[in-house]
Amino acid sequence: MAASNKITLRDLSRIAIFAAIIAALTFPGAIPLGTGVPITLQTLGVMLAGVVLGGFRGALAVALYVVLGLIGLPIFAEHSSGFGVLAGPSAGFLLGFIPGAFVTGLIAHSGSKFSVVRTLIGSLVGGIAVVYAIGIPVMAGNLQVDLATATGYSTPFLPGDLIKVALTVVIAFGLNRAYPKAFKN
Amino acid sequence: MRSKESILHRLSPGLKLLALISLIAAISIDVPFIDGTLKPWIPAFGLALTAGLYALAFSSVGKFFEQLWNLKLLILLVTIPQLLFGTPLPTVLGSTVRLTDAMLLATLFSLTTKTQALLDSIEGALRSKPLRPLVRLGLKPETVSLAFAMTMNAIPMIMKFVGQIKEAQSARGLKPTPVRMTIPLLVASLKYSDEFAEALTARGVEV
Amino acid sequence: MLIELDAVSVAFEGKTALDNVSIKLDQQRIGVIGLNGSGKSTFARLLNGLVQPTSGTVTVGGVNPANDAKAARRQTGFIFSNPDVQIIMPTVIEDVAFSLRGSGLSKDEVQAKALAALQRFNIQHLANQAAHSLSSGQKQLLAICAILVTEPKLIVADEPTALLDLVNSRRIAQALLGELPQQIVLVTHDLELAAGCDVILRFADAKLVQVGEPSAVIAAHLAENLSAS
Amino acid sequence: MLIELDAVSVAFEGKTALDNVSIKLDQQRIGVIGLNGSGKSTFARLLNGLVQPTSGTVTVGGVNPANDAKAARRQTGFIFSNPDVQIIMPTVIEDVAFSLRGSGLSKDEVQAKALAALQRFNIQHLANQAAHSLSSGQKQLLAICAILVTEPKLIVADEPTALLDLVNSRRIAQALLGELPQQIVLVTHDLELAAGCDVILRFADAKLVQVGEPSAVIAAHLAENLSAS
Ligand SMILES: Nc1ncnc2c1ncn2[C@@H]1O[C@H](COP(=O)(O)OP(=O)(O)OP(=O)(O)O)[C@@H](O)[C@H]1O
Ligand SMILES: Nc1ncnc2c1ncn2[C@@H]1O[C@H](COP(=O)(O)OP(=O)(O)OP(=O)(O)O)[C@@H](O)[C@H]1O
Ligand SMILES: O=C(O)CCCC[C@@H]1SC[C@@H]2NC(=O)N[C@@H]21
Ligand SMILES: [Mg+2]
Ligand SMILES: [Mg+2]
Repeated sequence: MAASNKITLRDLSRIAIFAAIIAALTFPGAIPLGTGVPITLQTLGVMLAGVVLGGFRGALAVALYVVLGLIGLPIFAEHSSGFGVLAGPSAGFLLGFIPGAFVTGLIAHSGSKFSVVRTLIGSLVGGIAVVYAIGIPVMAGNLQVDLATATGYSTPFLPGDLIKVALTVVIAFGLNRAYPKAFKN
Repeated sequence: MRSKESILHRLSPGLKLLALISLIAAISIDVPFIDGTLKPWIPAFGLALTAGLYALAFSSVGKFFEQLWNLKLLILLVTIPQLLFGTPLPTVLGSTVRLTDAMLLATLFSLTTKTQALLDSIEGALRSKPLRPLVRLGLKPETVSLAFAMTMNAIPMIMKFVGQIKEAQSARGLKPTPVRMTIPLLVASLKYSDEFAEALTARGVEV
Repeated sequence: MLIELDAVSVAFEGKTALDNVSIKLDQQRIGVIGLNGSGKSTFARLLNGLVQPTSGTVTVGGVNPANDAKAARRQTGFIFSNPDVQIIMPTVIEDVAFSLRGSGLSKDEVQAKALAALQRFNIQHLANQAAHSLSSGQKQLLAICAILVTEPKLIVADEPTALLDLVNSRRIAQALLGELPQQIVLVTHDLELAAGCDVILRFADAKLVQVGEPSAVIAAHLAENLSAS
Repeated sequence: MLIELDAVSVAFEGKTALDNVSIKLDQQRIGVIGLNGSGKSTFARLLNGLVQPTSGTVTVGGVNPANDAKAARRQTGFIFSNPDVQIIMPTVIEDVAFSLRGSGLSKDEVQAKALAALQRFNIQHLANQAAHSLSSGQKQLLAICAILVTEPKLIVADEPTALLDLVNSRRIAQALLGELPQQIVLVTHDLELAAGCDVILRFADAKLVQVGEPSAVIAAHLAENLSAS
């Protein structure tokens, strides 16, 4: 499934659709934790973008989402938007979504056909490890707290994000059975 | 409400963004410590300047305090732990004011810039000389603005699919849950997206 | 079953979608016609509680869908025009079997019943195919099968043939109007299809403007809407 | 323009969608009918290079769409059945104007031309509305406007009325068959609509089985497909 990096109109359209799906995942709302970074469904969309579109296209979809939010569409957590979030505590998570989708897709698409194991590992590494690895230090920086404190602020996300990994695997497995064409680029 | 737009509203988004970045950079430098003594009035001056800019944009400082109030939780979150750990008060004040100021400036940019104007200036920037290498790498300005337009179109379509799926599932006596909804949503969205790409191709669009 | 609407109005965000409709129906094949936005779908959705009246009461076989949506959905199957959104499970047979969850039947019984439903429309050979790879006509047949296994008393179909071609439309029409023993409410723009019903309701501008014998209602519909052009 | 297919076959993943079709057409109104999967859309898509022949050659007004897709798309406008997928820009006027990007016209000229196209179908009052808020019929009219501003010589419409109600279908049919000076290829399941063409092509099982005068072709189509049921 090693796809080329040449973007066709069909790719572009799918990239846009996934950017929109991630945006739509913020509409049901978020669970605020009082740290300025709520529990949201965004990472589900980030992982699905990588798993369905592959690393390169998945990352482009997420980048498109982030840019649209930055320039003013109210599609970030709790209907927020604008460049202000870059100075806030969630900035690193948002930026981390991009490499997060990339790594998810890279791992999930590394074989020649759909694999539950690769989807699982991809989502864990890309959707959680990579996103946290960027999200937590930036949070520490923007809130001017140390890394341990920021990590403490972020541990409540883990159960939810693990559930989202499980959802990604179940959804991808079902999608592959119901509509295998979805994974063909 | 005054309908006349302020100079900040009319300033080109590119210039405004540049000014914003330099201002945030300026207040982020640890000026208070340059000569070894604390000067917390420097970030305080930054905050006053920001209030002035809000006044310039909205012809009153009301909006400034409204946005400041929105940041109350963040401000508490930044100050309280530091105070608990015994950081000296002027340092805490300095850093809190700096973060608050950065957020307020970035928000001011968003408040005074129309999304469409920003889209146009992104496309314009990509056409400009300094960014030409990006274009050569394949990031065509038309493609970027097309991607923006496509995404904005896709959001209502997705919500329409969500509505249809919810309805179809409740009609089958089913409580729509995220997993159950996501598979048909992905199928419907991907089909829509592929048809959309074909229609664009027929209209002579190329990437 | 008796379908009864008593002074029913529906408004969405202040906009009237159905305006003071009262009617009693017990015919087996009930057609619903009208222009885009005239209120047809709103009427159909009232019958299983997908839409609730803003005022007035709906009763279907003694059940008020606004009060007991569960009972209403058990006795009423619904078919939509978009075949893609109705599929829940990955394969054809699983999707039909899914309707029987919580029925208390054993796995084998469920399987047998699901297969029997597919056989009824001659699509048993598709049982193990990926549901979303079927053609639109096949998906609509699947949707009908998935509803039939639950043995509803009423089937409401909202433009079930809108996305199908001639032969597939006929197939679905024949299934709905010809073969099924259930009472059917059929919303359609296809006047030929509507002509096969026992009675037709015609909506215009959120009002029920005519109820009657198909040929008369269709003639009035054509006269009213084509005279201008 | 002369549309010419010379021994054209198309296969998708080994499955034949069009089998050795040869034909010359220069009529103004060309209808295309046939069952689901018979090859109608494949034929239509060949004309502007959306599909490429696996063997054989297509020529439209001297252009081979397989070799020069750009020229083919400039001379051919395409209308799809799903109104939702054809809208690119947020507002009506922007969507029409989008067709003129790269035309070298000034902003004012583009605006004027786009507005003129809307006026032609009497929908200029919608110019600044959100395109997605239009009704299906209005969206199809918008799609036609967006194509007309580029002044194509040929318009190919693949079931443009499939999702519309009676009044909207008539409006689109009238626009395509009655008002436009362009040559039209119209794929449709609506035999009444097809009857308004100068010539009809009938496809069955990937083959072009009949070309001729509308009433004869439609009669043969009905005889063949409805006898079984
Ligand atoms: N969920 C909703 N929210 C807001 N408005 C709605 C909703 N559903 C229907 N409407 C409005 O109510 C009116 C009647 O709609 P309805 O869907 O019943 O029409 P219809 O006769 O089924 O039309 P169509 O032929 O287009 O399916 C329309 O004006 C429609 O815009
Ligand atoms: N992109 C594609 N990939 C694979 N198969 C295709 C593709 N497009 C068409 N086909 C197949 O080619 C055959 C002819 O399809 P085509 O779309 O031309 O039929 P049609 O006459 O337009 O049918 P309909 O009335 O359903 O629109 C069908 O069997 C279809 O499944
Ligand atoms: O402002 C935003 O839109 C970004 C919110 C980021 C939320 C992060 S993503 C990883 C972690 N898991 C969650 O559920 N929330 C945080
Ligand atoms: Mg309807
Ligand atoms: Mg077709």
